[in-house]
Amino acid sequence: MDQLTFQFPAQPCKPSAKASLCGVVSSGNLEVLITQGGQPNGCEVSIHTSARGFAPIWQAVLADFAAQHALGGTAITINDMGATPAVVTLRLGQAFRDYCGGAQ
Amino acid sequence: MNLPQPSPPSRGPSFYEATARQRVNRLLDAQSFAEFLPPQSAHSSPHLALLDLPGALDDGVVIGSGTLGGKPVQIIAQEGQFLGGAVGEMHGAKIVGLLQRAIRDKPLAVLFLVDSGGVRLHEANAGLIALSEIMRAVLDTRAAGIPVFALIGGMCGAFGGMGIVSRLCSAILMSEQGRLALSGPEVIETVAGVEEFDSRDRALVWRVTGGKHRYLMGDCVALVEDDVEDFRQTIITLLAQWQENPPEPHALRAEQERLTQRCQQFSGMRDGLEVWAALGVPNPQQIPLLERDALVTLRQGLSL
Amino acid sequence: MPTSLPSSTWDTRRQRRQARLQRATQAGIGRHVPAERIKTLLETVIAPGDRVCLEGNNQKQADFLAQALSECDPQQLHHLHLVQSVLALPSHVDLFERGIASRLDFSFSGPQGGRLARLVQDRRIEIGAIHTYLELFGRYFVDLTPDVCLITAQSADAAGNLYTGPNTEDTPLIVEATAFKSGIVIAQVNERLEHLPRVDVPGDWVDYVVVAPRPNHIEPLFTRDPAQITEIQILMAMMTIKGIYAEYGITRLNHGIGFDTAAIELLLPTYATALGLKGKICTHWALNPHPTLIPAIESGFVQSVHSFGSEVGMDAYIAARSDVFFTGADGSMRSNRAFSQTAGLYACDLFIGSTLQIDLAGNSSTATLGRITGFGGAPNMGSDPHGRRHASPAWLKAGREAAGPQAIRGRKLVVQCVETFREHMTPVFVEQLDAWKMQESLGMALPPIMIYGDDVTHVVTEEGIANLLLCRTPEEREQAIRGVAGFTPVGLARDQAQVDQLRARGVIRRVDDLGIDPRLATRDLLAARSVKDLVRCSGGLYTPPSRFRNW
Amino acid sequence: MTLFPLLDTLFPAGHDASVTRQVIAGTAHTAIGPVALLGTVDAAAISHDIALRLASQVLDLVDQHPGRPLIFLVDTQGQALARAQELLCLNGSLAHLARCVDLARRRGHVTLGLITGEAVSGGFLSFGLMADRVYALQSAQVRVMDLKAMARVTKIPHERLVALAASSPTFAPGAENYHRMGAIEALWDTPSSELLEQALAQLRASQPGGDNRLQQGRLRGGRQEAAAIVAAVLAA
Repeated sequence: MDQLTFQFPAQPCKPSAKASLCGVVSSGNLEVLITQGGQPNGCEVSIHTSARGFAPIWQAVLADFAAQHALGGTAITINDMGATPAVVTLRLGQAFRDYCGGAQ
Repeated sequence: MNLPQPSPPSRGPSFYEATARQRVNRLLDAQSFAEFLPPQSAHSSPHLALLDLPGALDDGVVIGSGTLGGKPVQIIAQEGQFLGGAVGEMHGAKIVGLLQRAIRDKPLAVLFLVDSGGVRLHEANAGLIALSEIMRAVLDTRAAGIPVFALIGGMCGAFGGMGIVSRLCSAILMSEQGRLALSGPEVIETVAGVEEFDSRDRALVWRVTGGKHRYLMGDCVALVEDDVEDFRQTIITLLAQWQENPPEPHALRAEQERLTQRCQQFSGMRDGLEVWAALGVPNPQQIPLLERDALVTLRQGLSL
Repeated sequence: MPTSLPSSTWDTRRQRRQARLQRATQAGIGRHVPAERIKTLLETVIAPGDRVCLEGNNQKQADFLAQALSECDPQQLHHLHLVQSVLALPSHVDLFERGIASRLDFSFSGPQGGRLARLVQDRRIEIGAIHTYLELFGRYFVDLTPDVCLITAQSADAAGNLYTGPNTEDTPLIVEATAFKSGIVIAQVNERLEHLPRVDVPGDWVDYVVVAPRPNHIEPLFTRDPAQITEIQILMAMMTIKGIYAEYGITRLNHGIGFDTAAIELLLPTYATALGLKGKICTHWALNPHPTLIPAIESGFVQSVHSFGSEVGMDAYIAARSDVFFTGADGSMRSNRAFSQTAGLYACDLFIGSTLQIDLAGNSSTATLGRITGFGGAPNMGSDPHGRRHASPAWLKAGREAAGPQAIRGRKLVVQCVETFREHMTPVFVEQLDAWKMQESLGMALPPIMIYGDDVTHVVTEEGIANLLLCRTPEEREQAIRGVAGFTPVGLARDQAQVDQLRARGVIRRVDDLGIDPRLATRDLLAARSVKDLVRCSGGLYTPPSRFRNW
Repeated sequence: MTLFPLLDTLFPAGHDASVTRQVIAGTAHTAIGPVALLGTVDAAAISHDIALRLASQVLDLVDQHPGRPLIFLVDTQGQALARAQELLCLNGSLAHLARCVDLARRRGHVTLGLITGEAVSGGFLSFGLMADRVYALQSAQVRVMDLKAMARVTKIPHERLVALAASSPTFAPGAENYHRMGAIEALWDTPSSELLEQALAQLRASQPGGDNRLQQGRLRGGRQEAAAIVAAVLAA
């Protein structure tokens, strides 16, 4: 298992009291939890992943997502069982929409 | 875009496919669910971390309270996709805690969405003890006059200790996809050989453990569609008429009688087809293909 | 007039055939062979060095005859040259390990790929060539004509007429090549019948018939459980339907096997119908009877399907839909691999399939190190046939995209649909295909490339569609591929400015460019979410194999 | 030690236990009066038949001897592994047995489990683990699955599991682990009538209705998370 942490600069988003969780920790899948973070212009990401040695890809996927979404002021926790970047991006998008108020 | 409905009659969101969280949110009244120990205030299992496995923030089970048809209920939902919904230390403790809390808070019922292979082997001892505690807690909850309903329709079914727990509940609702048994077919095949139980013969697996068979045998009170809404409506109906009785010797005597008699009646049989024929089902081969409503009608016509 | 006649006789093959048949008669074996005498027959009518075709492809198998041949005495039978579609059964490989056969010309090896590679490395097998189906079929009539063929059918009558049932597949073609060049035809059947439902192979083309102790094995190769289709595959299917099928007006097509294409099939009654595409796309198919096509058929999307073979559990459904499928007077389907392959090559405007690796030129391969799997039919489908002359709007549009308005021919659309990473984070996009390493290690004439890059017109990934027809230089082509390769090393090495430019030109189109709302990409969009749904949709006519059930 | 010498040691004042098709039944004399004996021998695989015969005896006891303490003698390899058993819902018969034990408890029967041989998963859950207090002989084998099989199923290397088992009681077989986690009250070096009398007297005196295993597991340090989580759920 790899344990990774990243910080990305990001446009601030409207803080939400409601945490948002999407996905399940299962083969090829992951859970993404978005909560309020400490820095209004940044996003802190903490990852546990069963797949070792993919830090650069996580960095790239998350940086790309952070560049396209106003993640400032959020903290993201990820538990991963070998999800591909496509699935990671999908879950991040679902969790973020939910966090921003698109509740189910 | 206005999408047409899919042509087959798979009506609402599938219970089988949904995650535990989706099941809870769709089963209860909209926006009514309040989670206990939500993921943002939780940590995942230290035992899994020791084995170098990523845990889940809810340790594979969602608990909380909400309303169902406006009535207060508490709810437990196992996540079958996370390690087969299996029970470890934290997972089990959340369930025990919820049941203890139900005894204190007196909701109208506890809904237990079972989706589990039983003990989580990575935490085998903790899991076994937790299952024993869950068994006692379910019986305590019922003795306090609060019914506990097991809803079985997930990918992992209800196996091992969770199979026992399910049968300790006030009643079981199953979909056709649901499975209820003690040992999984794979375990029996591994120990006793493929001739005893071919776990890859999935039609056989369902004829032995599946929802339709359990319904025909009276081991679950209701057979529902694989549709969260159907689970919801059925439980609402059931709840409206439910009377939770304290444990009484005469009731257990009657159950003893029923079980003993049925072991004699179906002695030596190894396939649902044989049992259904013995129950008087005219064309047993047709059972797996029957739709839910047709099966319910068929069962009502049997003198069970 | 020649002044002298050639000294040699001109019917040596026929004479040899007669001699062999006679030897069998002397051994007391007539047309109908008892199962327990099959080895005697094989040892009597086959001679060392013969070219033998053992029928079998990735669906039905002459498994009883294969087993019997592999148990023959290597002292009597050796140096056989096998010419067959697929090396699928363990007994096929046993033939080489036991020294009965030594040379092989084939198309596909699937599950035996690992054992085959070891035999090649140990020099215990000599491979003539690895073909596509059509090439091999063609060579049966040119220079690889079988001396003996061992085939399989459903039933036979007293006269040796054969009924194949829906899995006709390669049988007529193999028999034709063998019987009309003085070869010997031996058929295993599942049953003897007084009256056949129909005759697929006339009895006077067949020399021997044996009722096998067990029905021939048929693999349900084309069944994909809708329950396993992911949201990413649904998104890619939406992109393909809207960005390719709708834009080119694809009516005649072939789909590869896989969940990506199953997703497309299951979106036709929902997503494609909502886009108003019913009747405008996907009406005519060269396709095996995929169970996932049932909802599209039932919703009236599909007008015609011709099949290479049948599919386990689909027979009753096919029989009840004779407007769509090719069926005989008996009601059941007649498939034909050779004709369907030809249809896929020449009569279809589009092929779409998935693959394991794609390089920067668009070459793709399913070769895995240490396994020789071969090609099957995909390269026939997934290639632009330069011999095509008839035009269609889709073919013309593609041709003009590639060569401008003055194009003198069209192009077949060859689409590769892949997620950028496979399971275990294995990137699909690579700098160099494993096929090259394989060529080197096994000393092959060519790297086993499944579909050549210059045949590929579109690459679809979750990142978007790359239209390679619009690329004008190899460099553009490379950047277009990198541009949809996502976070793979190949994708990360893209030239962002060039990729942005390609996107501006419409060479690369992202989900947003296609006007697709990714939030719609949920499993609720599938016309069937489970095998049970497919059964319901078929009105109970589809009876899936047990392993696909959860009821 | 085989069953009868063991019973003679445990109940010097006498007992009339008998074994029918792996099921023990009888009454023993103790300082607190007659106690009912119930259990299985020879590592019985718990089937419908065994579960229902055990349940029937519990129901008879509740009927005929209200309040009489119950001693469970546990020796089971787990549940019977057969398709015919599952066809008739084996988990249902095991649940029925558990409910009968629960009824006895609610009717004032104290229950004591003693693991004499093996105690494995389903067979243990339905019966032994339902007792108010469980004791084990030092030689008892308590487990869900042995480590080799566990390594196969979880795909974690066997050596890794063995190494971790030295420091964690959470997954590896062993009565001591179950003691540390609160499910076994004590391990007895040898069968002893004194220890049994003591345990019965304590039980009788404390009349435990509730499940104390969470607290014991926390106090003994073998199960740190569970009690805290239950408390947190109650406080949430």
